[in-house]
Amino acid sequence: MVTGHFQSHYIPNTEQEQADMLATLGLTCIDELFRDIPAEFRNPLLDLPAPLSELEIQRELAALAGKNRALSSGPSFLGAGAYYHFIPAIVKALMTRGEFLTAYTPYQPEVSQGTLQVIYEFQTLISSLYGMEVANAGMYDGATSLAEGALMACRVTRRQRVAIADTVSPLYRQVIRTYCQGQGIGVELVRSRDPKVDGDTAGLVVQSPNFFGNLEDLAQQGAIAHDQGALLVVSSDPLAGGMFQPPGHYDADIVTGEGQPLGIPVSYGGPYVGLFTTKERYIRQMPSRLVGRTADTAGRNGYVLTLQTREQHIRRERATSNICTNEALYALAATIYLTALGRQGLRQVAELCYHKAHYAAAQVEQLPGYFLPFQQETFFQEFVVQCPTAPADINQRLLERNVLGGLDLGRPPYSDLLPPEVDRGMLVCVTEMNTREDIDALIAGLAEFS
Amino acid sequence: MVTGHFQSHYIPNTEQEQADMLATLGLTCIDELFRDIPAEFRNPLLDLPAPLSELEIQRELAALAGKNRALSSGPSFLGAGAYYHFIPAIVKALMTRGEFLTAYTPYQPEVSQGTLQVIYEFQTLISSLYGMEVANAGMYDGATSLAEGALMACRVTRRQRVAIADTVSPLYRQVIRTYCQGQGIGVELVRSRDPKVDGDTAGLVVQSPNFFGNLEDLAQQGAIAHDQGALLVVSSDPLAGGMFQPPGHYDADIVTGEGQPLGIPVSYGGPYVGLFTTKERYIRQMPSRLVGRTADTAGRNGYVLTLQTREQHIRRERATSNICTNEALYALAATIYLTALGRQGLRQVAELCYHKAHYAAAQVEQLPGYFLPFQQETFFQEFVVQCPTAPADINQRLLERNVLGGLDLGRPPYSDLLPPEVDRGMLVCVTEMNTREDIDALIAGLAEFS
Amino acid sequence: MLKGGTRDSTRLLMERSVPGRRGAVTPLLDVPAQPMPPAALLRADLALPEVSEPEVVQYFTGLSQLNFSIDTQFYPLGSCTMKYNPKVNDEVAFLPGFASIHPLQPAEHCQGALELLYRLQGFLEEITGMSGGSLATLAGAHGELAGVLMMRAYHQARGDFRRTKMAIPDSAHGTNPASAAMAGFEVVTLASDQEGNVDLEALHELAGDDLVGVMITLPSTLGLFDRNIVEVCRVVHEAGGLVYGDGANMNALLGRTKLGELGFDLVHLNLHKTFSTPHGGGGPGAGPVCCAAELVPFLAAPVVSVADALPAKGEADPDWDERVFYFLDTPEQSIGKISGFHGNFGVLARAYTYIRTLGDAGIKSISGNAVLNANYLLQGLRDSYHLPYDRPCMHEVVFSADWQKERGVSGLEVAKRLLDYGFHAPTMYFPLIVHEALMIEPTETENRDTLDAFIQALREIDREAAETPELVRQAPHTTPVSRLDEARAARQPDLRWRP
Amino acid sequence: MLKGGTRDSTRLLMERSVPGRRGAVTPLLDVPAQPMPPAALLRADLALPEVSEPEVVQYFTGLSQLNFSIDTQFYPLGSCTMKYNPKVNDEVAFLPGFASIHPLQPAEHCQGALELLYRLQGFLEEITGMSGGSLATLAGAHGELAGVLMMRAYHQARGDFRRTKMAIPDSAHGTNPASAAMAGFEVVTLASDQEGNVDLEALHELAGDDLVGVMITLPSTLGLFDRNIVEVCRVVHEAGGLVYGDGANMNALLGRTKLGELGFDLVHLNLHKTFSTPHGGGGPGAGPVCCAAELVPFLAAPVVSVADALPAKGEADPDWDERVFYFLDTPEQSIGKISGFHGNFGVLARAYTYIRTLGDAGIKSISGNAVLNANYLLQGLRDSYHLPYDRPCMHEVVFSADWQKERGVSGLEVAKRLLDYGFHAPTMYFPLIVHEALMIEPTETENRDTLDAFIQALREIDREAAETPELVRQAPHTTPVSRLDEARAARQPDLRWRP
Ligand SMILES: Cc1ncc(COP(=O)(O)O)c(C=O)c1O
Ligand SMILES: Cc1ncc(COP(=O)(O)O)c(C=O)c1O
Repeated sequence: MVTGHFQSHYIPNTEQEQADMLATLGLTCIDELFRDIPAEFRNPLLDLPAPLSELEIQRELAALAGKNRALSSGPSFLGAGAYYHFIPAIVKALMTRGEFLTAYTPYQPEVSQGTLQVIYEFQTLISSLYGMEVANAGMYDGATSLAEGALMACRVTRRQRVAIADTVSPLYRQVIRTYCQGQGIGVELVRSRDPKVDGDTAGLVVQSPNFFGNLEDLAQQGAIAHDQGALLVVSSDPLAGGMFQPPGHYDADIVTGEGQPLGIPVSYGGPYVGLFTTKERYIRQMPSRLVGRTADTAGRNGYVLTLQTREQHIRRERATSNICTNEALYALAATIYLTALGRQGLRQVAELCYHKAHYAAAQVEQLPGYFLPFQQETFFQEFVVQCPTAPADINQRLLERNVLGGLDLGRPPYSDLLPPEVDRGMLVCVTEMNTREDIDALIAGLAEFS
Repeated sequence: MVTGHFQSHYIPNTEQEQADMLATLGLTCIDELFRDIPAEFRNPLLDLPAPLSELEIQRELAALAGKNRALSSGPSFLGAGAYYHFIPAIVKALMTRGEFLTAYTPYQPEVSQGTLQVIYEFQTLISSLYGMEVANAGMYDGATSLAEGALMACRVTRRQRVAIADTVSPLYRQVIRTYCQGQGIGVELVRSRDPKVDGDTAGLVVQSPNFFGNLEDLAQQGAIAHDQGALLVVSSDPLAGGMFQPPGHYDADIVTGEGQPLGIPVSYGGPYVGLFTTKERYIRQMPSRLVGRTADTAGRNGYVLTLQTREQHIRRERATSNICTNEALYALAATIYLTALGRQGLRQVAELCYHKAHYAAAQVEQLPGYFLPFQQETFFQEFVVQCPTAPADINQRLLERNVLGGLDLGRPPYSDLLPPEVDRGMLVCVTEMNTREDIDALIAGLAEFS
Repeated sequence: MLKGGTRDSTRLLMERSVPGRRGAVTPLLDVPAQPMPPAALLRADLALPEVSEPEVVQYFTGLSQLNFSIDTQFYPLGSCTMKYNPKVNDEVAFLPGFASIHPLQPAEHCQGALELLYRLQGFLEEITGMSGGSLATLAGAHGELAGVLMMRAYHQARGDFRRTKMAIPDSAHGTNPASAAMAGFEVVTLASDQEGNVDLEALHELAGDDLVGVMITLPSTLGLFDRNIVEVCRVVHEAGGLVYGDGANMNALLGRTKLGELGFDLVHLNLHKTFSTPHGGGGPGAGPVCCAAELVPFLAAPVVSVADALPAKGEADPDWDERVFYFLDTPEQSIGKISGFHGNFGVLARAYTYIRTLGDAGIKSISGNAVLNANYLLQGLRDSYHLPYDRPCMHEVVFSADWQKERGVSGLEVAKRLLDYGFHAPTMYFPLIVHEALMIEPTETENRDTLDAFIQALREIDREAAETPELVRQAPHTTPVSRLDEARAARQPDLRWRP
Repeated sequence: MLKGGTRDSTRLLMERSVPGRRGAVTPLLDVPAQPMPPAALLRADLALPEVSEPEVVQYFTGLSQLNFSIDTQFYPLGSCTMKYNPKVNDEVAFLPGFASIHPLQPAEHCQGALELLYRLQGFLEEITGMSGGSLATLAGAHGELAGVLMMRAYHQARGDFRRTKMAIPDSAHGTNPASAAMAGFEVVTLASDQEGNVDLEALHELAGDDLVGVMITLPSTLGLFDRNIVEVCRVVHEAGGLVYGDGANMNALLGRTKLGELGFDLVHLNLHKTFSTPHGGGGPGAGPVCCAAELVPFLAAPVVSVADALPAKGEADPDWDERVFYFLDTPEQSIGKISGFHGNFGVLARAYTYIRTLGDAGIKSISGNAVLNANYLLQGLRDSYHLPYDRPCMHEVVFSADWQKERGVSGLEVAKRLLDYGFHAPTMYFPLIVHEALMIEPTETENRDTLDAFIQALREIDREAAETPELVRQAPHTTPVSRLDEARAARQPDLRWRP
């Protein structure tokens, strides 16, 4: 039980000041401020640990952090939706400036031009990267972004069924199901090649590069969808856009993605930022915030939140989404990252990933007992390899060599999506963070099982 | 050899821009800008490694850092002039703001009020902590601060000899010798108790708490110095001022110190900040910058560099010192630290050090074979223990328990200062960073040699 | 100030771009170059900017300075709990052992992270008086979506498919009805009574067998503790419905009462409000959901579970038991995965650090001082601004600018004028049931000097509204830009730079 | 802007202090309390402020915003090389393996740090064309002191005690004569010739057997490469003297020439200028000294040495040879220790990182672009401002405001007016041999847009000096404070807050 005055270093009011301020209210103790709470429910027992000093806090948290195996502690080949890429030091140095970090959503544009202009830049860069007409200010993450894309396809087409290609991340698919369950939207799994789409399908949902690392034939998928009046809804690793034709090139209607590869730490799964782009004609069906450029009373350029009638605080139950707080700080991180890397750098990073991954794949392919089931397809930085023994066992051995292997596809929900002959698949991801020595260490580890 | 254009990410000019700018000068290549350099000395071979990407840089530096044993990796009892204390996260968060970090010396006060006001605060807090009338904007470090104190005593008294107590850090004494050698100032080693001071002595230089952790009798030392017209020049751990009477209380004339304990990482010896305070009447003999409060044309408070006629850029060879760049950023760090800890917190930290060190000393004392030669003196957070065997061997064994022992005093220059019966001394430092478990681990390690 | 050269922030990135500049250097390829894919698959050009690193730093630093923020201004934005965000929490989130772990690494590699999440779940359950929780939801509204889907799943699991109506007070935040709609429910509005409480009569009318439940914000967005709350819960339960708590305003109640004990069935918390994680200009957040025992099986996946010896809830002994094993689990009847991985870990780690720092005593002192500061503002401003619900408030106070409006100055204009005084504006025109609403939330981390200065500024503006109304109507005058043409922005959307 | 509440930075800490507030929490004592010392030894009170952590953050954040800095403004302060300071260098310096090692830990614990220092010594020797170096000196002036003491020790070691005069050009920085004086030397001034070179005739007159040597800044503080430099070195050497190089201006010469080859015997470098470590509002710096073989035995202690297999100088293979052992060493005839430990390690680590990043190609591109940018400014401004030495310049250009002065506007006023344009002022009234000097150093990290805007501003000010001279004379008008009463500050020193 807590008794007496506790002076937190986060709270300025002292005991004396509290007393003085209470006196202006005609009160004598803090507890009186809570008299509206029925007495029997007031001041319950609170079973929380005692306060800690910052020294103790830092030690406890360092100890907790120390119990985790950081990717930086050895070569890693784990991807599958979160990617270990290099992040220039300026990203953190700039995004942690108090003026960015401790501002709220830019509701008062006159004193939020910093955040607003950053979002406008973000919209510019993301739409450019995806080859799309318009991007919003960001969603929660790649998975929810795609789910909202599916919902938006239903709104645009006024249909109630979405078809999801079987090469979409099963984690993303689960999230789509969750998002669709309340509104009774049907979610169908279809083959990625020649997907079954009909006149009731609101959107064909695909991922490219897909979950297995391969590029989809977006032109074909788009044609099939559009033939039936459905939208083509894509999820795409934005970094692939550093070298490959962007989804916009194939007339995709909604392109979403996980922004994490753009300068955001893997951080055990979040915070990331969802990317969301579409065609101009669908703007008013877009979820989440949009920033627009306009002028102030003196004619100077300035930025504001706009088209807010789409949003929950205006439209309430008829809003395009319930999203309010999004991931603005990580939209900033992605913007800084894309600016620093720039036109040349992003292509270089993408190509480093490409060449290293293909080098690794070529090496694996030569190992007896291993084969690459999707060899005829074009992949970016991830590929599936069928292993001679259970991937879990291989990964265990790799760890003994301090190598973190690829994702074990031998279990549900992954195994369900692979052809029967790929029953011991491993999804290997290679990025610019992997040196040749890293790859050689992986190969040596795999070779033990040849 | 370097040929062709190299586009660094730190340099905006592109090859095209260079050509355009050169054209405005009537030139065609960069090399022509250097035609004043005699041809035979121009463009020498430059044997430096090739450029690295930031990813490679971070890896190389992380590898180098990883080869060092950080104090955070286990209990440490090493002090002797650099101390491992807790530093609140806000110190780094604030001092690394670009506006502080990338400003120069505040030569243009109208656009440097941030730095100037911080220094004014620093002067206030440091003089307050030492109980002195005035502090400057800081010196390089504790050692050079004390050396400049000795030189200043010579200027004030127009005498050419300084007496240094044998309990002053031998490292500091070496620096004083270096500083005095050019001007032919005599440097004499004297006993700290009843020091020999005469009419030629400019200053009696003492340290309290001294190198061995004990408090000096500053009242006595001051009286002896003043009797002979000499100044009392003190070096003092500012953190001791959290609980002990400050040197100013004993009428010291110049009080200096190492600012590192005030929120600055040990960082292998630097950067730190030297503290320098004195009496008002000696201001014009002070080295280094001073900030004063004044008013602007509208009558608003403002801060400027002042009394600059003491300094090298005005007075040149007649300046009070050659110091120009000092350690402003770490004066800022110390100011933030002292503000955060504040009146209560600094006392608490000092008392934690005191109690923990005394607890440790009491435990050591009970170990057969060990004794505390200075037991009758008052110490703050460091104490000397005479060991049953060579401290180097003990430290080796402690390390096997992942404990970093105290400083081995069994070697010159330290051994020369100790009485003959203390030939296997170890200087043990205990701070608020040492938990009871740490201390128990130390004692257990020492007990092995009992 | 006249702005110098390229430090001037007005030019956009693509306008600063110069072909050939670069802002980062990538390593050279250290493996043999591999065959490239067919050219048709490769993109021709990439319209990204080309700027050097110094220019990147200068541009974004310059932009940052155009913002108001907690670190630089008092930010009494109602409903947003703009309290001080401790720097140590950020430092913790960036530790390599947290920032560099992959969400799909085996649980053996992430025991420290999982332990943190497990303990945080426990802390939040303790604070809300609930039995279980999931941290997978990424913001308040996301928590709401999970919550309403859980309510749906709960009813359906009992074979009850008739319930389609969600009752939501007229004072509720927009996300509440929007979330209910996303779960397929029909939203019915629940009126508030004269005192700002839920109108019990209206509730009785709605409390039928088609009622999914109610979504209640406590204290309400009027900053008031609903005096009928226990009765509200009783009525809803009696009708077979569930009571959802929007916990965005929990800063008022920390340690003062537990929603679970009052009768709430489930609640989401906004860690980016109550638990002090930074807003970052609009996110990230974290909106964990805590719930009563009967709803636990429906929680969003994953939750963190523990095998073997269980530490007591809320236990904080850093000498954790090594025999304990933490793992990610899917509740039996889970509504499913709702985000890509396991929640906004970096935000959750900050909130954990915050709760550990404050501890039992500190947690209670948050609510005490937050409510004290709000009432102090109420008292200081009640003579100058109309107080529509004349009751002591909780953590925020909602005034109306009705009196100023009569003199021709709107609430919006009052708010804009505050910017000239160096204060962020309150939340305006929300809740919707108050005319010209000015919703002011000072938080516990502001000192009395600041509150006094703010009171003085608002009184001054009141005087200006009478004496120099034009000055107020055209405010702000001292900000980087003046009032912006929002109508034009919406009419002619310019949403990205174009060559 | 009207400033809001306690975010207003004008009130000082002690004026914000409220008894009982605290800004940090310390751990509880976990050992039995020990007997306290006699009360007479304990201090009664401690006049430190009492403020909460949010207030600390707000206060210092607010203060920071009152500064101009490289990150926010063009800062062409001559002689100071205000170039972009890479953020990655700061990150490196804060790595726990660097920031948390104790200077007295055994060398076995610090092999990574020592290796870094050893390599850095090698890089600097290579850049200056010298044979040895010490990193122990903490700023430029500190390096100078070490250097002149080495010169003294060198002569004395050869039994030569007659040399007492140090010749220093009239254009030299104030630290040069001040350092010479600290070493006990008599300073004699060396005139410059019409072209800004050392006046050879004057040098011949001074070159006797009482000459310790000369201290030469190359390029000179006029921003000019001394065309006589080789001859200067020859004359001094012939007289038995040594040539000291003030390397503060090395940004002009990186990779373009080596001082050792030109004839310099020793040189200090300002890592906080040429090698881009941040100035921090006036420090920390690092002023390593490099020297020719015959001076190596006199270097300040410690230097870093290596035992066993020596890596080639400047070698950068990250696969260091584990058999190599690095240690701190004292040169045979060292002038002694000159700082508390081994130099400003955190600064040295940043400089190392910088050199590794830029590499051979980048190092040369620094000087090329720095000199190009300075000449571009020279060209752009020569019609508006008097150029006293009409020669192409090196990394900086020194103008005179003589022409403006004739119209009643001083160099200082021109400089102050620049602040209104959002540019930091050039260095003023230095070097002393130029009337109304405006010393402009753009550095290589500024882009052409900024240079053009700066040229335009200075031209505009020239026009203002003619048309609206009062506007210039009373500048600045847009800064947080206007011109300050420096006379009063010196006459009535107010150097600390008093109750
Ligand atoms: C009362 C209330 N409910 C819900 C929300 C939604 O939270 P979030 O923005 O995190 O989605 C908010 C935040 O604005 C709020 O104030
Ligand atoms: C030419 C010159 N020499 C020497 C110095 C002194 O360097 P520091 O300030 O690092 O002591 C400076 C710096 O201002 C300088 O410009």
